[in-house]
Amino acid sequence: MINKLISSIASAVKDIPDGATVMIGGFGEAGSPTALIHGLIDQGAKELTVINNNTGNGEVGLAALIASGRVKKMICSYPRSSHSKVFPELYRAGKIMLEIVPQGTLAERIRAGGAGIPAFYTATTVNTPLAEGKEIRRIEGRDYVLEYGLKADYALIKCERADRLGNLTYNKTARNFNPIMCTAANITIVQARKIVDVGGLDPENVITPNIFVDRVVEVANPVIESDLVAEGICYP
Amino acid sequence: MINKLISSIASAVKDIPDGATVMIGGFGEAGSPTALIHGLIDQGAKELTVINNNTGNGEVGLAALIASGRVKKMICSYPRSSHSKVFPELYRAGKIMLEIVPQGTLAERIRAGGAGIPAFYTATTVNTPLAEGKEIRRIEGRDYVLEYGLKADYALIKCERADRLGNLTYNKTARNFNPIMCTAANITIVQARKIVDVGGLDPENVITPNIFVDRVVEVANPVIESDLVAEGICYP
Amino acid sequence: MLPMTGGMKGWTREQMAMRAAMDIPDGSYVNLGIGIPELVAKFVPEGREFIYHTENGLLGMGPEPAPGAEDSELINAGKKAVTALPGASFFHHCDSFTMIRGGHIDVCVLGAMQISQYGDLANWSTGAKGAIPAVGGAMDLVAGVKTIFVISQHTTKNGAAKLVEKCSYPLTGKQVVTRIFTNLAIIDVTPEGFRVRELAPGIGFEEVCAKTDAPLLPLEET
Amino acid sequence: MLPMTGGMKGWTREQMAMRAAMDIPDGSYVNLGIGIPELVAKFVPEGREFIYHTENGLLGMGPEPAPGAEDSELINAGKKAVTALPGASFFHHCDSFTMIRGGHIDVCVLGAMQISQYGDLANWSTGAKGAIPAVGGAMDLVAGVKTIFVISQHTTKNGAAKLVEKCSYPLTGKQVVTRIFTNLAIIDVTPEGFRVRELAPGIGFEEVCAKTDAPLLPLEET
Repeated sequence: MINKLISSIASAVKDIPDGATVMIGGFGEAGSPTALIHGLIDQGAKELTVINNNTGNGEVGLAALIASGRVKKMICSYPRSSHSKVFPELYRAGKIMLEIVPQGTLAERIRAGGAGIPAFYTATTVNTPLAEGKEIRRIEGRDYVLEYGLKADYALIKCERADRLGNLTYNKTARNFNPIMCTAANITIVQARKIVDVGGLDPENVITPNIFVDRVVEVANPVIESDLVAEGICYP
Repeated sequence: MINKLISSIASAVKDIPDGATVMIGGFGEAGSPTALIHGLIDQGAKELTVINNNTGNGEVGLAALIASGRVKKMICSYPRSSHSKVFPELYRAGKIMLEIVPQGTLAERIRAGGAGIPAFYTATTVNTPLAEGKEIRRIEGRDYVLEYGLKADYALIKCERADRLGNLTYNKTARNFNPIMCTAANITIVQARKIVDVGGLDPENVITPNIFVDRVVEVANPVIESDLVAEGICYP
Repeated sequence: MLPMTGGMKGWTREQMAMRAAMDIPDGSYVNLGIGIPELVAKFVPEGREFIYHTENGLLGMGPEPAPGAEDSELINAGKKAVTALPGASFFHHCDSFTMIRGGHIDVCVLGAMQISQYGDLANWSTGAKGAIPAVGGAMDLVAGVKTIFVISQHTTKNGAAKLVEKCSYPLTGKQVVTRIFTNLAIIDVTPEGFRVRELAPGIGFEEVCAKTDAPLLPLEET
Repeated sequence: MLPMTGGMKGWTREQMAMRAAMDIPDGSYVNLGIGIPELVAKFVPEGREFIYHTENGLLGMGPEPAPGAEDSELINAGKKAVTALPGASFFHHCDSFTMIRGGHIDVCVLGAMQISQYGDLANWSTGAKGAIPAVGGAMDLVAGVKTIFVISQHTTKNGAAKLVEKCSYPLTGKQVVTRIFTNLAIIDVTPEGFRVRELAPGIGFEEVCAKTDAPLLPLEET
């Protein structure tokens, strides 16, 4: 019987090696797999390349992972936020690398990586510094820049409901990057707010079909990052 | 008040001009907007370029449109079927052009057209006759072929439920090409089995957000093409 | 059409947003940037309906929720709590940018650091050493949305011009801005350069010229 | 392991499908081509579970429905009525080919017109004048699926070899086939060429050689 359920966060993330590329779902705190990120901090892998839209809030979740010094490079669209001090300090100190990618190109690169599309053209960034050094191609009278698909060794994902086969649904705007990241990683690890029986998700409404999912852990009462930040909590 | 509901098939398709490129949803008869196709036959536009996975069944729906002599060119992946005589005869007589595109590349080209991606690379067709004359590019040790996005002037779509804003859901494998075609046409015209009130579709389960839809007509009891074929019916 | 107060000079943030809202056609799909652009939603003219898109995956975005009703998983691109109206839909980031890059959004209203007379926009980085670049979805929006409105103070806090011959900051996009709503005037980007479309109350053409670092064409008599 | 009948020579269609099913690991995501490959689903070995994908937008495809329970909107890639098992999901064509081209399907079982000793596959067109080309999803499958099995009669109805040095028909894909299940033998495509892995009951190596238009390496002693 196919069963992707894992009983603990620790065992779900235990094989992530040093040097891994890890996609982490979420847009700010919405859809952030904070429990899995904390599990990764506890696990200790270092020299990581992390792909996320942002760089985390306060000193919990992704910001705490960055603060731990284990992230070599961030690939993101927006590394600033009102509650993000960790990344700017490390970046200015030259202790972390940054690849800045426009949000839509980041999403498309991840989808392309998952869909077997190695490269594509987009008008985004043409005539801006972010296109410097990239191939420009004129198609039907307009310039486009060549961008490459992005893949990862692991994806850390937060979803709303999951079954043991790995079918997923999401909650409102916490969907964001999660479904596309599921497709682009060799191993996709999911924290689900609720596990339901196989057949408990309507086949019309499954957002991530189980083929894209490898491991599922139930986290019934996930922390809300902004609550932790408001309380001044630092992980660990 | 935004209201995309149209009361009749005839008025929904009346402005499709001669020479238009028309995407038609469906995979075989599943998801085929047969009522809209019959409306297009009645309307009389000619010199059409039609994009569909197949070439229709019997002498109804897409096959009837082709039989009417109004289709100049088909872009499809699989123009043969056990009940398709119309296309082969016209094709062998040199009366219709054919661009054959692998099914996955067809889907990706349509999505790209809708997503503002003018071109992309794929491994599909490399080292086959279908890649002849196309640009090949080696990326990370593997060859890929350059393919271009596809757009259309109109899309004819079948869905299950719709609201007046143009949000859509589909039924089982009748979804197929319909959602991506909605994104790739200037004017997207939908036949819906049932119109529901705004708010009657769960925002989590909308498959085609209303931004991609222009006109919706209710067709409560759509014909099933294979029933018509079995009865030997020819449209009109 | 605009509420006037005696002796008022120039437009407030709210009035700039209101004036921008007046120029958005009924039934438009609209994306609002962070800051003053967000205020546009409060001033939809009577009889018009706009559908708001937020790039983090919601079409049919409604106003902010009542205090206490915030949901940390229902936010806008500025990461503020919002609501979803009847007829809304949620989708992932890639589908969201299909709407943007694919040309499906009718109007986007953005803030600006600089706008050139050709419609070039700079709104993501000063390019200064040590500045942390943060582009978000701005470059995708200007590349993909048909009509780009800018709402901005006419000058910086230090009085430097924001409407310039050529942007000195790194560009967000080239030749992308359609119309600019400042506290002093409404200005179109035309093939001939900046052209004043309307002056704010109490503001003269000469004053706008003085605060603009590019040639400015006067109001066209119609 | 295979049901044997006295004096039987070679494998039936069902036995070829059964033998292919035995070589698919537990938990695999599997796409089955039209024809004999469809029979694989009937022979899943005890204790294993496969999840079937059909490229027209269904993961978790089940067997054909009971007569009278067919639904014209629930079909497979061969346009035959199927069912959806608990845990199934429906999706559009682009997401479906993300699964295929993105390398997410573990095993695909296809039919063949010709297979070369290098694993080149031809299964979509004879290339003859007047033939109507119809490729469907075959080229995407061979480009994207990790393991491609072929089930096919060893020769054509006219006795011509299907396993050849070089395909004369237009290719579906180059160097894509992993293993071939024919009525005479199971043959691996190796860097050294075709190698017999198993002979069907009553079939000798010489007979397979005689019906193959390419060098054939014998069973490896293990």
